[in-house]
Amino acid sequence: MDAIILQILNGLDKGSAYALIALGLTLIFGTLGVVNFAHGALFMIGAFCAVSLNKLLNLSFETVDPTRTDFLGNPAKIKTPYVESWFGPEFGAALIDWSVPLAILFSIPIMIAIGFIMERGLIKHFYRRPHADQILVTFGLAIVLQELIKHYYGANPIQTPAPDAFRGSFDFGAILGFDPNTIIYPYWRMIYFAFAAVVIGGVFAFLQFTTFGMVVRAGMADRETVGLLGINIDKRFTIMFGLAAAVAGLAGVMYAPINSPNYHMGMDFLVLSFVVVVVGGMGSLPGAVAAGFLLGILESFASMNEIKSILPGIDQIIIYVAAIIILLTRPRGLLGRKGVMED
Amino acid sequence: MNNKLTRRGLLKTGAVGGAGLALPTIFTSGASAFTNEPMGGTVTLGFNVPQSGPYADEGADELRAYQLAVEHLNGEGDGGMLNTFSSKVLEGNGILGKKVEYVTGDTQTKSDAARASAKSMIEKDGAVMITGGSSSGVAVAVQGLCQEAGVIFMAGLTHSNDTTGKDKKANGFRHFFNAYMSGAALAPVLTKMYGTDRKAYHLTADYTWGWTQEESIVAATEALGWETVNTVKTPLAATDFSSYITPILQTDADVLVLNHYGGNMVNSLTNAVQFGLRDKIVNGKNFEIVVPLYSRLMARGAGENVKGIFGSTNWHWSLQDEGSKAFVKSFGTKYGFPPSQAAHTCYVQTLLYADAVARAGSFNPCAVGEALEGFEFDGMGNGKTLYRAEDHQCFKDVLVVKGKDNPTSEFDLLEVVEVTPVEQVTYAPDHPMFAGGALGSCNPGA
Amino acid sequence: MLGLNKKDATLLGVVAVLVIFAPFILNPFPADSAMAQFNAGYPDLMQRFVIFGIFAVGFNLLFGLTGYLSFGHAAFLGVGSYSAVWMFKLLSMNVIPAILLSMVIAGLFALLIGFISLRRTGIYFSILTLAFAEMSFRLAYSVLTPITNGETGLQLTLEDPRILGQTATESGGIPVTNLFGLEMRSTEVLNLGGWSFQFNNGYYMAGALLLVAFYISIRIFRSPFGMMLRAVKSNQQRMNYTGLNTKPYTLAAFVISGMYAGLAGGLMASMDPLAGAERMQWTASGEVVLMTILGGAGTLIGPVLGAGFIKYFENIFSKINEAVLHSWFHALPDGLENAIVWVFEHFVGSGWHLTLGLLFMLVVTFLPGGLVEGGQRLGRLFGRKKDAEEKTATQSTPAE
Amino acid sequence: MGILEVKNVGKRFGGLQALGDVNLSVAENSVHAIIGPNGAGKSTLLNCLVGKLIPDTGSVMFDGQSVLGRTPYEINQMGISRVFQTPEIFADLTVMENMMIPCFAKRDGAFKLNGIKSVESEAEIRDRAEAMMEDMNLAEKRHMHAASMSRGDKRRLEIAMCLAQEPRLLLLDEPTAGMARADTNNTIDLLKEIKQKRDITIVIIEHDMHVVFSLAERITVLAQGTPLVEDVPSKIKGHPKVREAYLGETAAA
Repeated sequence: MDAIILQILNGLDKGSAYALIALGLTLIFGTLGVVNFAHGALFMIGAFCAVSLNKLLNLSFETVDPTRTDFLGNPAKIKTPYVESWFGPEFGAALIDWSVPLAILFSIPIMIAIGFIMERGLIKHFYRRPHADQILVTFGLAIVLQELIKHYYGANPIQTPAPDAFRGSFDFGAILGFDPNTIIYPYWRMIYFAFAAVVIGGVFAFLQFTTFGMVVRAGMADRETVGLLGINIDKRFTIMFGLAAAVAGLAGVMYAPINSPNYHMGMDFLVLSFVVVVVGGMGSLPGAVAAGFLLGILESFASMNEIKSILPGIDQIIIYVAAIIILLTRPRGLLGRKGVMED
Repeated sequence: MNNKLTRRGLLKTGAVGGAGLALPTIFTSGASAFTNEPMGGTVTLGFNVPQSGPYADEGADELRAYQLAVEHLNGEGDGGMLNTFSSKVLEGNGILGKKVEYVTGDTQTKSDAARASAKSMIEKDGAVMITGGSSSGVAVAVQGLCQEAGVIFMAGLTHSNDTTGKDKKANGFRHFFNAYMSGAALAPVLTKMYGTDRKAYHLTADYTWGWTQEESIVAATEALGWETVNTVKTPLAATDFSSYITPILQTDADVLVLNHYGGNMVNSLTNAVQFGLRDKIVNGKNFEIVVPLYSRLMARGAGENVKGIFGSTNWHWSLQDEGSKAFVKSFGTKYGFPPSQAAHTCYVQTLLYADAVARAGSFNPCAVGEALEGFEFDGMGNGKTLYRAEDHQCFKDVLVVKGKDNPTSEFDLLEVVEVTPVEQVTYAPDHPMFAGGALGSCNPGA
Repeated sequence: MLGLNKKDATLLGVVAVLVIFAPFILNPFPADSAMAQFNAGYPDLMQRFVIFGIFAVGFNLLFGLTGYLSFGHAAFLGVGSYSAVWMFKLLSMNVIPAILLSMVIAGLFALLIGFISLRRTGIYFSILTLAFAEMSFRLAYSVLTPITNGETGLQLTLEDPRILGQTATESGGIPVTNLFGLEMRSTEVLNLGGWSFQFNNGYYMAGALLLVAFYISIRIFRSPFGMMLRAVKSNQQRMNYTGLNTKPYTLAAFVISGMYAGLAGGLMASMDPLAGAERMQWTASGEVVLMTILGGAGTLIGPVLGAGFIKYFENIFSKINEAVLHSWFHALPDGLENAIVWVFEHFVGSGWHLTLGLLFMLVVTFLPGGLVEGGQRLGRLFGRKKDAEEKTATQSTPAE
Repeated sequence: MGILEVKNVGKRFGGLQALGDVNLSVAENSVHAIIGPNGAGKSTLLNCLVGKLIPDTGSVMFDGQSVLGRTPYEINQMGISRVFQTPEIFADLTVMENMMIPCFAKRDGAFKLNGIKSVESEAEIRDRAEAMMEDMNLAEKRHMHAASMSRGDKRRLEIAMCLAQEPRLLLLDEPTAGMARADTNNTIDLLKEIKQKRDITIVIIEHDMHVVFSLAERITVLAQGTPLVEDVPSKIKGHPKVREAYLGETAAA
């Protein structure tokens, strides 16, 4: 039982990342009709916002310590972060420690700006072009973005720890009334799940309860009619692109402490998030979220030893098996609408 | 029709033969004794390293080492390990008086791309030796190619038993240590530190290298009394290992062995620490994590999490023998940071190749192979080393290392716990883990 | 000629000339000159050009004509490679049975995947094919290692049984792939002045097959079957209400295109007897999609151009390193030399991906029809006044 | 016994009874119109005839054979062609190609792997397509892309494509919807001409009473999924039930 609960938690956690990325991807699909292969790169850039803030806060000046030597036998240089000298060692260190949560604030404007620039500068020229052209141009963009990151940060993963207070794990089982030490779960993963829930809820609320959201939802359903009503839907769609970029970016920022970011993490998630979106059904936001969590949980269960011993290698392919079964039984995914990207 | 892979050397023959006349030379064939025989005043080496993909940084470090080696061979710079190398035939005037030039390529850590890149070096650039790489799949694939093409392959970072086991080739040579050696060196230290009644749980990358390492570590630790609770394969593409780690909590295992490398290792180790495995107490003992193959470059990605974790490595810059010091000095002076184990292996392989050519007096792969087989040397950082004739594997001391608790710099992540003497990691050429292949005969190409 | 109209016959003729004289055309620079770095006329790369050309031409038969975007075509190439290597291991080093088996197996595999995937259209179809291909890749890399040799890739060993032929040569090596004794890897070199031209058997065999494949592709484009496929792309509803069953049409296109991929895979193994699982990864499937779109989807020659373009960058630009750059610009003053080298460094060597990504964006932004459109524009720029004439001609044959 | 016999056909969508209990008999070589207010079930009925929908109850017989359970292309091969409300043509293809496809379908059936012979060498098919284009005044436009034609020409092309298959029954789904009066009249003339030249049965669904009364020999009035009346046009005009159903809508006609 506790094993199953743990895997459900793992699945929800993985699913959070899938759902957040798929949500943004669906917003772009649904509103703009664009196949955005650069969406994984936005997730990656989000994670690197966290890395960058961490680096920025760690910018240091060097003092020579004659009593110690470096690996070549020269006097060692001791690095002290500027923030520590400006704000005092304690507050400075705390600032560095909290760099990932701080990066949330830092990343939102950056991601929205990147989204705007992408949409206005490039994507908008491709609205009326075939999906194939959209794939080519956004794939090219994804390569360029990840190469730029590789150039500045290298190819290796870069550790970006969570604040010290959240680094450990806690006894989640005890809360649920299990024996102590049976269900231990890391704080940060719990936070990630909660964060994802808040962001997803926020996006839905925004679309549900604001006029802006109403227009966008109407536009997703029938772009032409909304255009006929004299509403400048294009401008709103630009904002939606910024929003989608911000959602992907936030998913990335918060993911950084879970797995050290590297430049190709976007590509790793790209294919998967496409599968999630399509399984959820094209153009359906709830579908994307549901499929994200569903596939996350399935993936977790497939990696249990009991299941792997019956079906070796199932954990390698479970997502794809699930996708095939779902798409064959439900022609338009879980909650897809008719006629969206079917030709 | 009998001339196999072509070469720029041939062109030069043609040019010399034609003596600059505009007369078209006829189709040349069989003009040289072996593939890409260097004819002019230069010799070309091919450095085939990952420049894109997850191991790009490791590849970049390998490339730095190669450039340094070329400098030293051509008599530039401070000479590095040439000064400490036990063989003294290299004079800093290139190889056999020919200036060393090099070409580079991108393996992308894919067998196909690596072979394409190596082929272009052989066919287009006239490389007489190919070296480099950062994974066993690539090493085995390129080694096979070099065997067919008739050039020497000096493997870069490859740790799988198969490279000099079932996939060994007469034209291929490996300086790097292997999974068996990791197990043989690590197991005694682990039992010394953690006791002999431990229960180990393995997470293993689900491909050839992972399997050979798992097999090696399981065999070595079980021989010393450990019990293996379970071995679980994880997909190569996995990024989040949480669902593989939580089941460990349900077992009575008290050691976790991570047979992962690169990004997999960084993520699985980070995840394992996140889940509080290291704070656990099982069977009255502290739960421990072991990473049998360490890469310092990658370990940086795991940050704090490597502290106190045991593993093995081929070489580390903090070694204090003369060879290592000389290498670290010239590398560090040129690039500003210490070299990685991959850089070390690649540098040493280049020097060893050059030395073998010089001793053989020829670039002919068969002559070079003969000079390398059974060659004993010292002063290259791992103590006395033997290039065993039977399988073209180097036998040398192996380092057992531990993540440092108080690193003094960003490079100072590992500390050497023990230098395992070569005798302890030596195995018979027909050891079952290495059985199933044959070197075949050397292929000079032409 | 050959049942082609004049325009198509000319196109085929041009391709034939390009294939035959590629060793000259791709080697414009003397081997010792600084520009020799840009030469592509060596056997391995020429083989890759034609093999990926075949792959892309086949992919285009599906995507260009029917509009069904398969994101799993690399699986067929991979399966073809594995079949061919197994044939070399078990039967004979002759490439004919290997290539035939590759095509048959890839065709059967395509029939199975196509039958299931074609139940859906649009992106749902794409994701189904992607799912099948990724499953193939992942299983080949791990669980199916006994058949595929996993990470290392399936290769020949000194212990292969090989019913028709020897296990090892007299000198103790592995026998070489051949066409009735003609070794695929053997190369003749023609030295002319400073130039060195290489004529490789394997390349010419693959080149001949490219011409056959290209010819068949033209015939299909111009046939009633090809017209039906374009009709599928245009309006499936009307197809159905015109008494036509779209499913066998698309399935036939899918299988034919899978067999092209199998042929490409078999040829790859024939040139270099190794089959790696990465050949089936989604990135490999994506590559052929990019090749086709980049060159010009739905055009005859576009996919071949796209394949050449991408392979050229992968193999030539990735090999330009700092030392090469310095040798190019060493005539300049030091400071300027370093500055220029510093700039170029980002786009070559390990930065070749960046260049490729930028070019993707530029091409698709400014040449909506892909490289073919670039060619047409150039042609119009230099062409004489036959413009008006040609416009109507292209209009009547949109699948050009 | 008519060529098309619809018996007791019913169809529900969830809670909505789209078709109640439809009986319809269309005589061979007649022009039969189905009219009715919006939501009367005209399109649903049509979709049941061509295999797009399968009725819940009842039977649909064409020339003595049941069409139920057959796919649209099978039904088409039996000899039923359909013209859509908005012209469904192969927009990316030329007019000539648009015309050749039904000719191939007629000759080769639902599927033929004919991948080697070139389209150009299919003289027989070309001739038939040419003849049909001549007949329908489309010959001038043979090299045009279908997408770039006027709406009227698209309609003409679609009808020509249907006729190229030599169907025995032609179904027209509001062929003049959204057309200007002049175009509507042209279409009426076109259909009259077609009827004159050929032995063909036409079933037309139409809103525009002018069209209906110009063409139809018999009219079925559908309301709320069930047929109200079926009769010759002159009788329909003054029928009280029809007036009631249309609430005066027919007064204009």
